[in-house]
Amino acid sequence: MTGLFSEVFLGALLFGAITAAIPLLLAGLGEQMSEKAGVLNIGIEGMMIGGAYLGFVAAFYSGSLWLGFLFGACAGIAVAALMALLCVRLGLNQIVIGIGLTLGLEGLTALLHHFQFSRSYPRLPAAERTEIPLLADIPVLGPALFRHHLIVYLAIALVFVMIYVYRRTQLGLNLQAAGDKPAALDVAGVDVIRTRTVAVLFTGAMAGLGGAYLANVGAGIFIPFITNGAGFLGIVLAMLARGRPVWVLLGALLFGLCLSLTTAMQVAGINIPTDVIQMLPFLAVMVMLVAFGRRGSLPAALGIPYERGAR
Amino acid sequence: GEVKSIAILTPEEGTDYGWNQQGVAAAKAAAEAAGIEVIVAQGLGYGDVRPTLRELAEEGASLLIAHASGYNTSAPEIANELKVPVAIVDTPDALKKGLVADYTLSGHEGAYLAGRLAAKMSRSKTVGIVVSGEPPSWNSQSAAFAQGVKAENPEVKVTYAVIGPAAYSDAAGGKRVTESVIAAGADIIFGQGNGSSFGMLQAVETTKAADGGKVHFIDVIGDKTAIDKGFLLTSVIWDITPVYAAMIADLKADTFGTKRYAIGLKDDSVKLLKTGEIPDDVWSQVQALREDVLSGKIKVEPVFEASAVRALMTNVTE
Amino acid sequence: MTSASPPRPAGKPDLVTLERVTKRFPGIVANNAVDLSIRAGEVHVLLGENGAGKSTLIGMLSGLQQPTEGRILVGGTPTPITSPRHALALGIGTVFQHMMLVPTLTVAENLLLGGSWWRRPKAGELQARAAEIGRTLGISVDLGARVEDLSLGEQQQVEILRALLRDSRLLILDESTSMLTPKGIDDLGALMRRLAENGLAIVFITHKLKEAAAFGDRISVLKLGRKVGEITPERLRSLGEDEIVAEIVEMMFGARAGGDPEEAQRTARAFPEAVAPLLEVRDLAVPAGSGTPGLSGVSFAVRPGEILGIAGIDGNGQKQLAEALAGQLAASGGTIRLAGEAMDGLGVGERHRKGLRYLTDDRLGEGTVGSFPVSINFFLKQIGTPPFWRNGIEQTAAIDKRAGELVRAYDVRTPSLETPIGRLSGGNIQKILIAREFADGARAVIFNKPTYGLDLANTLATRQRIRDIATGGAAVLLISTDLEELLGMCDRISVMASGALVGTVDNAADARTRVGRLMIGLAA
Amino acid sequence: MSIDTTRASDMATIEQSAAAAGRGHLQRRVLMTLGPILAALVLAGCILLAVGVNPLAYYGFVVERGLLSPTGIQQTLTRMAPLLFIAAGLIVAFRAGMWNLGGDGQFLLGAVIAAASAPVLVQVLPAWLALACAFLMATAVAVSWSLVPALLRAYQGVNEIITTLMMTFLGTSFANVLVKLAFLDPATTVPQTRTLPVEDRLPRLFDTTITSGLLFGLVAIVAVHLVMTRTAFGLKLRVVGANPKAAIHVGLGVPGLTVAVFAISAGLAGLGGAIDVIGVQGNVRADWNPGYAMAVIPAVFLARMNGFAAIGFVFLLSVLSIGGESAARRLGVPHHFTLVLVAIVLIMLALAEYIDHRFTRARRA
Ligand SMILES: Nc1ncnc2c1ncn2[C@@H]1O[C@H](COP(=O)(O)OP(=O)(O)OP(=O)(O)O)[C@@H](O)[C@H]1O
Ligand SMILES: Nc1ncnc2c1ncn2[C@@H]1O[C@H](COP(=O)(O)OP(=O)(O)OP(=O)(O)O)[C@@H](O)[C@H]1O
Ligand SMILES: [Mg+2]
Ligand SMILES: [Mg+2]
Repeated sequence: MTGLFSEVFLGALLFGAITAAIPLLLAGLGEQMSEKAGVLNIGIEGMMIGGAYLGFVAAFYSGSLWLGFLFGACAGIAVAALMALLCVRLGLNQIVIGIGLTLGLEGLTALLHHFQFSRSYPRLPAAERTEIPLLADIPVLGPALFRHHLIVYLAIALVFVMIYVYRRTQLGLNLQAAGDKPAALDVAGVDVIRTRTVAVLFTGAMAGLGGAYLANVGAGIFIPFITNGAGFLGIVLAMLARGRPVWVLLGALLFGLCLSLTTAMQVAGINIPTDVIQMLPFLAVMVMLVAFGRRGSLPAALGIPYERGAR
Repeated sequence: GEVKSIAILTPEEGTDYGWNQQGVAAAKAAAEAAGIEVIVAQGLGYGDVRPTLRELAEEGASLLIAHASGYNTSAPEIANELKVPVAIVDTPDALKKGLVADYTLSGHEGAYLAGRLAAKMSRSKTVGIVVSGEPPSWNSQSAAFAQGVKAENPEVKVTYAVIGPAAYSDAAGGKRVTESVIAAGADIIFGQGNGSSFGMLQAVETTKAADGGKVHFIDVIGDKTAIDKGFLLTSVIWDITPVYAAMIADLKADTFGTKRYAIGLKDDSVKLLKTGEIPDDVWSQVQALREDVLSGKIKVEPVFEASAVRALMTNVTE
Repeated sequence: MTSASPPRPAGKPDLVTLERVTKRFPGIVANNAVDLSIRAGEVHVLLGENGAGKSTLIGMLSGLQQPTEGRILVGGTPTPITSPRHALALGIGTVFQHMMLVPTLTVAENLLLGGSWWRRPKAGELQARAAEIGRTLGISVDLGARVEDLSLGEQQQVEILRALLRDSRLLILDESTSMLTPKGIDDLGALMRRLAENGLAIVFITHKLKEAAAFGDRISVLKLGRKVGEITPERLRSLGEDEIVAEIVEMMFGARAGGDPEEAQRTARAFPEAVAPLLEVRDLAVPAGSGTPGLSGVSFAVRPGEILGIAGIDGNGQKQLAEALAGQLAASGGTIRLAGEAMDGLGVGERHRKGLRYLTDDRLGEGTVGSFPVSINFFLKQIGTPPFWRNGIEQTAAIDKRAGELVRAYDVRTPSLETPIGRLSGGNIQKILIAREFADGARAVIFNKPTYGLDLANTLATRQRIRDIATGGAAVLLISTDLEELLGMCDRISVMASGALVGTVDNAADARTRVGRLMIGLAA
Repeated sequence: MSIDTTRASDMATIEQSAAAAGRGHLQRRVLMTLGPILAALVLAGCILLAVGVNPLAYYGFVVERGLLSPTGIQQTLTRMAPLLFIAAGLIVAFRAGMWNLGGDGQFLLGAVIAAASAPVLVQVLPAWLALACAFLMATAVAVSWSLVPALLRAYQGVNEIITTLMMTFLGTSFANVLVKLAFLDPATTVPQTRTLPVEDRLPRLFDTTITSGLLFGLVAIVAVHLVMTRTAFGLKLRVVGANPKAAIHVGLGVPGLTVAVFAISAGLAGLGGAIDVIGVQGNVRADWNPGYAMAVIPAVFLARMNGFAAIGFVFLLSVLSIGGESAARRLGVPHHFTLVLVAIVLIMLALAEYIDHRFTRARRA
C-alpha cells in the first residue's frame, strides 16, 4: 500500500496540471497575437472546438497524432479565415461574429459527432510520450514535467519563440503597431489588413492546435462541447498577460495547478464541498486581476476595425 | 383508461450508453410490448422543457415520461395544467392519482455488489470513484459502492474525486482526474459521468496500474460492451422497461399515480453485467451476495446527499 | 491667375503632376478638378481655408485615397498610387497633419516599421543612416526614446527623418509648423530650403501666410476643393512679402484686406488697481502625472475686461493650468476665486454654471463627441439643466431652437443640426465650442490655443470674439504658443516654464523682447 | 462666400429629404433583415440536406411551432421575458461603452436569490409584496456581483471584458454553491431550491400560458430605450461611451457613472433571472445555466442597441429556439442544429448590415 501523497501520485497531479494547461496556453498565445494586432478574437472557442473535432477525426482515421494536430490547426485556420474575412477585411463587429462562430461551430461539431460517432465513441490509443533523457528520472518532477508528448515541449518552446518574435522581429513591430496605431503602420507601407489577418490566422492555428491537443491527448476522444469554455479562458489569460507570452504560460500553469489541486484535495479525502473547491481556479484568476490588473494594458485600437483614410 | 401513446423526454441524445439511452430503449420496449406508439423527444437539455411537454400533450400522448431529475418541477405543473399523466424521477412525495407518478431509480444495490466485486478483485487494494457531478442517483451508487468495498475488505482504500466545473462534457477532465486517481494507487475505477465517462474509459485504457497491470472500469446504468476494448469489469445495468410497462398497465387500470415505481435486483431491473474479465468463481460469490441482499440478510441503505457521500469516503479511508 | 498648368521652363520637369484630380466624399466634393505640378528643387506651398481639401489632396498623393476622377502622373507617366507602400516606393514621403507614429514603440522601432516582415530589423544600419542624415540636416533625435515621451516638435522631426530615410524624392509636410515654436518654425524652414537645394521636391501646407511667403518657391491656393490660383517662382521672386500676402488674401477671400491681416492693433489698456479681479488664482499646485508636468505656486489675477496671456513652450503645464482652473484636474493646493467666490471643490459643471469657462485645444479628442449631432454638442456642459432638460427629460424643441440660434449667431456652417459634429471642419467645430463656452453668462474664459489649426478667416473671427467677450467685461486667460497672437491680443503676458509662472510683463512696446527673454530662461 | 447664402435653403431641403429617406429607410431595414434571414435559411438548409433532412419540412415545423400554432406562439412570447431584461441591461452597458459580458453570471445569481427568497416570503407576506421583495433582493445581489468589475474599471481602468467574463465563470459556480449548500430544498434529494407554487407565480396573461413577465420585459426594454435616448442621464452615459475624455471635459463623474452603468446592467440581468424563476421556472436547479446572455449579445448589436429593434431580434431568437426544438424532435435532428441555424442567421445579418452600409455610402458619394 502506497502513501496517498506518493511520488507517483504527485507526479500524476503535476502531469495532469500540465496536460490541462497546454490547451489554455496554446489558445492564450494565439489570442495574444490577435489582441496585439488589435483584433479581439471572441471566436476562439469556436476555433478550438473546430480544431478538436477535425483533429480527432484526422488522428482517428490516420492513426497519427501529428496528422491530427495538423488538421486541428487547419480547422482552426479555416474558422479564423472566416473571422478574418468578416471582421478584419469587411470590418464587421468582432463580438457578434465571434459569438456567432462559437455557437455555430459548437452546434456543427455536435451535429457531425451525432451522425458519425455517437454509436461507436471511438477512442485513441495513449499518446506517445517523449522522455527527456536524464531529466525524466528526477523523482516527482521527472515524470510530471519531462515525459510528455513532444507537442507539449513544442508548445512551451513556442512561448520563447513568441517572445523573440514580439521583441526582435519586424513582424513583432508590425503587430504592435497594428494594435496601437494602425494608421501609422499603414503609412509606413505595411498593409494593416494583411498584418491583422496573419495574426487572426495564427490565432486560429493555435486555437485549433489547442483543441486538437485537448481532444487527442487530453481526452483521447471527441465529444460535443468538449472545450467547455477553454477558449474564453484563453482570452482572459491573453488579456492578463498584457502582451507578454511568459505570463500566458504562467497563467495557464497556475490554472492547471488549481485544477490538480482540487483533485488532490478530494483524493486526500478533505470533506469540503467540491463546488466550493472548484471555484478555486477562477478565484485565483480574479485575485490576480484585482492585484495586477492596472490600467493601460490593452492596445489602443483593440476591437476597432481599420479602414484606410476613414474619418 | 385508454392508452394510445407514450412520450419520453430526455436531456441528452439517447446514444450515450447510459441514462438517456436506457430510458429511450425502455420506453420503446414497453410501448412495443403494449402495442402502443412512442414519441421520443431527446437532447432537450437541462433548461425549461415546458414548451415540449405542452407540445407533446397537445399531440395526444397519453403519458409523458420526464426522464430527468431536472424536469420534476415542470412536468407535474403541466400535468395539472393540461390534465395529462406524467412520470417523474427522484421525487417520491409527488404522487397524484391519475396525474403524477414517481419512479425514483437507484442502482445502489447493484453498486453495492459492484463494490464487493471490486474489493475482491483489486490487486492494489485501492479502488477509485470518479464522478462528473453529484446528482442524487449517482450519490447513492457512489455510497453503496464504497459500502460494498468496505464490507468486503475494510483494508481496501476508496478514493473519491469529482471532476470539475460543469464537467458533464469534460472528457479531458475525466481522463485527467482518473489518471490521478490511478496514480494514487487505484486499479479499479467506478465511473459515473455523461460525456466525461468516455474520458475516464480512455484513461483506464491507456494507463497502467502501479503494478504494471491492467486497470479495470466499472460503468453504471448502460452497457458499454459494444465499445469496450477489454477493460470493462462490469456495469450496474438499469433496465427501466418493467417500470414503464407497469406505468402503462396502471394507466389502463386507472391506478396510475397511486404508487411509486422502482428498480432493483429482484426482477433484474438492476443487475451486474457479466464480462469476460470477471473470473467465474468471483462471479458466483457475487451472485451469492445478491441472494443475501434479496433475502434481506444484507441491507443497503441509499445515501443521497453529497456531503454524506464524501463523509463516507473519509471514513472508509481511515 | 490661371488654373491651367503653367508653362514649363526647360530643365525642370514635373516630378509629380496632378491632372484634373477630383475626390468626392458622401455629400461633399473635397477636391474638384485640381491641377498641380510638383517639381524637384522647389518648395510648393499649398494654402487654403479649413476644409479646402489640402489634406485630401495629400491623401491621394500618399496612397491613402484614390481620386474619383482625374489622374496623377509620376515622372510623366500616369500612375495610380494604390497604397501608402506604393507611394513610398515611388519616393513620396509624407509627414501627415496628424501624428503617424506608434506611441508605444521607440523612435528606432518606428523608423524600422515597413521593412520586410521576415527580416530582423536592421537597427545598426538605421543608426548609421539616421546619424548621417541628422548630421547633414541638423536633426537630432534619440533613437532609443519612446515616442509617447517625446514632445510634438520632436515627433515631427522623427517623421521628417523617416521620410528622408526612405530616400524620398518628394517630401510632403501637412501643417507641420502648427505645433512648433517660432524657433522651431525657422529651423524647419531652413531645413526645407536645404532639402530643396539637395534636389528634393517639397509640398508644404500651412495656414500662416508669412511662412508661405518666407519658405515657398511656388504657392497654390485651394478654395472649396478648387484650385483658385498659383504664384509661380518667377513672380514670387519679384514680389515683396507684403505684396505676396496681399495677393494670397485676394485669392483666398476675393477681396483685398487692408495691410497684414494677422497684424491686429495691440490693445494697450490700463486697468486701475482698484478694480477687483474677476478671476484670482493663488498658489495653485497640481502634482505631476506620468509624463505630464505638475503646477506649483501659480498665482495671478485677471480683472474684468482684461486679457491675460500665458506664453511658453508647449508642454510646460499650460494644459494642466487650464484643466485645474476648469475643475477637470484636481488641485493639490491653492485657491481659485471667481468674483471673490471660491471655486475649489466645485466640479466642472458647477464652475461652468457659475461662469468659469474653458475652451479646450483638443476639439475632437475631448471638446466634442464626434458621433453626436451638432445640436447636442452645444449643451454637453449643461446636461440635465433647464430649459433643455426638464425633470431629466430632454426638451428637443428647446435644444433645437437654441442650437439653431447659436448656429446662426456664430456662423456655423453645417448641413443640419442633426449632422454628427465630427463631420464638420475644424473651424466650424471651434465655432461651436466658442458658442458653448460664451453662451449664457460667461464671466471668465480660459482659452487654450484657440486658433490652432484654423485658417485665416476663422482665426481672425475667433480673435475678434475673444476681444469682444473681454470688452463685454469678462476676464480672459489666453494660453497660446503663438507669440504674435499674444502680443496682438493681450493686456499682460505671463510666461510659463516647468509648471510655474516665471514672470509677467505688460504688453508695451518692449514686450516682445521681455517675453522672449523670459521664455529662454532670462529675467525680463 | 457662396455657401453662406444658400445655407438656409440647403438645410430645408436636407431636412425634407431626410424625412423621405426615413420612410425608405424603414422599408430598406425590413428588407435588409428578411433578406439575410432567407439567405441563412438556404445555407442552413444545405446542411440539413447533407444530413438527410428535408429543410422545407424543418422550417415548416419551426414556423408552425414557433410562430403560428396558438400554444407555440405563447411559448415563444414566454421565452422572450428573461431575454428582454438581459437585452435591456446590455443596451445600457453597450451604449455607455462598457462590455458587460458577464450577463450569464448576473442572471443566474438573480435567479437563485429570487428562488431562495420568494417561496419563503410568500408564506409571510402578501403575494405581491413578497414577489416585489424577491425581485429587489435578486436585483441587489446581481448589482453587488457587478461591483468588482465596476470598481476595477472605474478606479483602476481594468478592462471589463476580462473581469466580467471571469465573474461569469465564478458566478455560475457560486450560484451552484448557493443552490447546493445554502438554499437547498430539504424536501427533496435533488439539488434545487424550494419551489414557488404555481399559483404564487406571476400571473399569466388572460387565458394563455404567456407569463406577465413578458409585459415587465417589454416595459423594461422600452423604458431603457427611452432613458438612453431621451433623458439627461442616458445622454451622460452615452457621452461616457462615445468619448470618455469628453465626459471628463464636460464634468461628468465618470467613475460614478461607470459604477451606475454596471449596476443597472447587472441589475436588469439579475431581474431577468428573477422574472424567469418567479414567472416560469418556480425554482433553480443546481448546474442550471441557460446561457441566455451569450445569445442575446449579438442580437443587441444587430439591433444597434436600439430597444425596439432589440425586441424584434429577441422575438426572432425565441421563435428559432422554440420552433427549432420542436422541428428537431419531429425530424430526428439533434437539437444542436438550432445553434447552427442561429449562428448562420447572425452572421448573415451582420453581413447584410455591412452591405447596406456600403451601398448607402456608394449612393451618397
Ligand atoms: N515578452 C514580451 N513579449 C512581447 N511583447 C513584450 C514583451 N515584453 C514587453 N513587450 C512589449 O514591449 C513594449 C515595451 O515593454 P516594456 O517592458 O518596456 O513596457 P513598460 O512600458 O515598461 O510596461 P510597464 O510599465 O507595464 O512595466 C510593451 O508594449 C510590451 O507590450
Ligand atoms: N474620409 C472622409 N470622409 C468624408 N469626408 C471627408 C473625408 N476626408 C475629408 N473629408 C471632407 O473633405 C473636406 C476637405 O477636407 P480636408 O481635410 O482635405 O481639408 P483641409 O484643407 O486639409 O482642412 P484643414 O486645414 O482643416 O486641415 C472637408 O469638408 C472634410 O470634412
Ligand atoms: Mg516597465
Ligand atoms: Mg488638413
